[in-house]
Amino acid sequence: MNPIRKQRLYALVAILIGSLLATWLVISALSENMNLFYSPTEIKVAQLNENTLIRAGGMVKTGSIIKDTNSLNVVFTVTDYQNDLKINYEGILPDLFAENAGVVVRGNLNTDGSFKAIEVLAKHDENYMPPEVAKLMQEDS
Amino acid sequence: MHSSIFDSLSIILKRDLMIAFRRSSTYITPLIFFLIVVTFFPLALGPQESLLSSLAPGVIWIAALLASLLAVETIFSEDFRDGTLDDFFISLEPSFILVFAKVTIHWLITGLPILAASSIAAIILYLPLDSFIPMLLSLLLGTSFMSLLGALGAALALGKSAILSAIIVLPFSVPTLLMGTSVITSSLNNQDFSGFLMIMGAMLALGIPGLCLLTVEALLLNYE
Amino acid sequence: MIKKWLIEMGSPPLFYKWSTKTLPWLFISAILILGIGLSWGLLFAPTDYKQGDVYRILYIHVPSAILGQSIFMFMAFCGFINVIWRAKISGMMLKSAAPIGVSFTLLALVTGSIWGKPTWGTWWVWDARLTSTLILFFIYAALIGLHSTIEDKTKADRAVSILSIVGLAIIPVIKKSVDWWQTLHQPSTFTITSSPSMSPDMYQPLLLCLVGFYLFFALLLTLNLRNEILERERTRNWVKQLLGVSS
Amino acid sequence: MLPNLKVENLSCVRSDKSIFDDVSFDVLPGHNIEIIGSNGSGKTTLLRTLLGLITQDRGEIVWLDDAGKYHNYRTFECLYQGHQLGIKNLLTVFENLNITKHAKGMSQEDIYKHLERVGLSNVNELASNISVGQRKRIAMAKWLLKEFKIYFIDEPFSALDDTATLLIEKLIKELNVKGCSFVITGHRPSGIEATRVEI
Repeated sequence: MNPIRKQRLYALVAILIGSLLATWLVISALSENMNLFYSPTEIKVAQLNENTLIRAGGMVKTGSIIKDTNSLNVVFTVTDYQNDLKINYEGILPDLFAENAGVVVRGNLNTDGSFKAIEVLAKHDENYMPPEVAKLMQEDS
Repeated sequence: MHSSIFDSLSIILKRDLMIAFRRSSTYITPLIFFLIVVTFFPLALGPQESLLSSLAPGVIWIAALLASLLAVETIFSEDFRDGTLDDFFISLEPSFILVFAKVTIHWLITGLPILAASSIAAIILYLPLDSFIPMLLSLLLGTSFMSLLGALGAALALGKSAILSAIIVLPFSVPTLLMGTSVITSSLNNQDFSGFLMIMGAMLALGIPGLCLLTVEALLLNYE
Repeated sequence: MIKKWLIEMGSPPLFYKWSTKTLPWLFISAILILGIGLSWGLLFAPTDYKQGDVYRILYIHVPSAILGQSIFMFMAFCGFINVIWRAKISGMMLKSAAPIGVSFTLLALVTGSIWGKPTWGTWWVWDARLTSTLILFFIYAALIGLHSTIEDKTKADRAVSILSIVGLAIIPVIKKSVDWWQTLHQPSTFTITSSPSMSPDMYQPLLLCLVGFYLFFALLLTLNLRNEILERERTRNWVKQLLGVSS
Repeated sequence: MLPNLKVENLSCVRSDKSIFDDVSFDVLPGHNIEIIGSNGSGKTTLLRTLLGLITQDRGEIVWLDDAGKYHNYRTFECLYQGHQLGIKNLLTVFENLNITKHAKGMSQEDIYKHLERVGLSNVNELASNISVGQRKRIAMAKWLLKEFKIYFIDEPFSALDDTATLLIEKLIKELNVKGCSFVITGHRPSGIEATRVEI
């Protein structure tokens, strides 16, 4: 066979085998749980080390925000509607932080199972609408 | 034809390993560099055990990445200068297989020593013993990919400054860094880390043929 | 056959002549659509129920982020053609697109940062989208840096082409890996699968802005490419005739 | 007798400058081609183009296969010796010859014989410690490892003393008798019997 064609054939075969192997590996990898971002349920299931810094997230539970009047301390509960996680935080909260809003907290677990956050970030959703529309939608629901 | 491919491969491996052993700096330099960088972290951050063990995955991986890119420029530069690189393209064997031999040698003289030194690094950074195996596995896959990537960088920057080849491939090493550290961090948190290893394996599976072929293209540019 | 077609279609003088004709139209449509889209979005679109007027930055942020990625894909496509068929014009296109792509990516990063401060409470977070965009910026920088170190332009084009192909393969991996790593950024406003979750009077100007940005890119690319062609072919007769230099 | 390699109207243009233009020649078995040109006239580029390291802009390069047919790709292994001789500094003279693909299956005595043939006796010296002239002799010894149909040698006669020049001429003549051809380059015509091509 033409050596150039032969070289191309070898290259093609190598690429093909490589991509097949890669595809198989990726598919089996995706079936594993690979999140380093924990929901309250995952935190409960996983036996996490207290010192490891992790990110956790979920929705702020309605009526769970307790702000200390004298300091910047705040305690609130984050939920994924299955399990709750109590969060302690000292610092200024972002504007979008509110009940029923998504948050991401970074910090580590305390020995009592609560979470000590060193950073709180508010997540905002992809829904944009004028105030009137938002009001209407709220009345609907 | 098949036997002649293996002949060419074994000749390159034998020749280059012989040369590497006669010039011990080739495999000692990355090793020492790796250990020095790792040592700097406790010096700079303070010796608290909890802090260091939580930073260990990142520290080990950053040091490994930099160390494996340290000698990347030498993969082809000497062969290009003394004319032995010409043989890659004169012989009738597929050149990308010969490039793969060069990558293998680079891994043997940088990746393997780093792998060996990583155990020392893990001890001085208080990484728990349970995480040693995941660390070694992630470094095995990751440094191999870095050698492949480095070879392409070296081919593209052949004859240019030594640091250029490292700089142009650094942005592409991000997945390796993230996956590698995730493996160790997951094992620290008693989590399953096999998924990350599989992704690293997938990158390697695609990288071996893909990057070797692109490296051939890049090397040919230097003859124009 | 493809090679022959590419060489014929991609002949620099032909492209130059063809672009001279289309340039005014491109210019007018880009300025018009971008102007309408931006002023509609920034001045007349309604305020958001949650974020107020701050959200308006999205009319710049979203298109520039999309452009940053699209241009990279465009470059990798050019790179692929350049490596396989050695079409000269594709190398020049790649080179001309790079500075535009890096500018849009930078613009997306800066506007995102400005948007992040009031809404998230921080200028920068190590979130998946932000991190992968930052790495995209670094990859652009690597490509541009490599091009500048190789004196022979045709060689430089090919070298950058090779690297851009690697970039195309590795960007999905970066995106995916930083996704697993942590997440904060809101999901995409544009999706193929579902209707936009944005009110139509906010969505329409955004679409217009996006089209405007694409046209603006096409305009900049054409201008850049014309310069590149003139510079590289300055010794050729057709350029000398064009510029009125006697040969 | 059919030529092993036919080159027709070969041209190469790089950054708008013609490197060589309209080069044609046939390489018959046992006959030599000498490409003559001054520095920077594209001799090395021409050799690299012939071997497929660079693609030509115009013209044809066709190679004969065992069945007597011509193809536009290389059908047999050749030996190429560029300006850099392909010698590893950290290997000894002997190893430089022994650790090559073409020396496979060859006994040590054979290697010593080839080295002796080109006048090298310091076989265990590292290649970094020997002179330029002696390095050229190592390269010459490589010619003897196998009989190639065509040898492509870039400027074999530069920086050589008289005895080495005579040795090369003798080696080429011997290999010519066995049906091997040489395509060599040089600044001026050398003493070997060859068809001269000026570029």
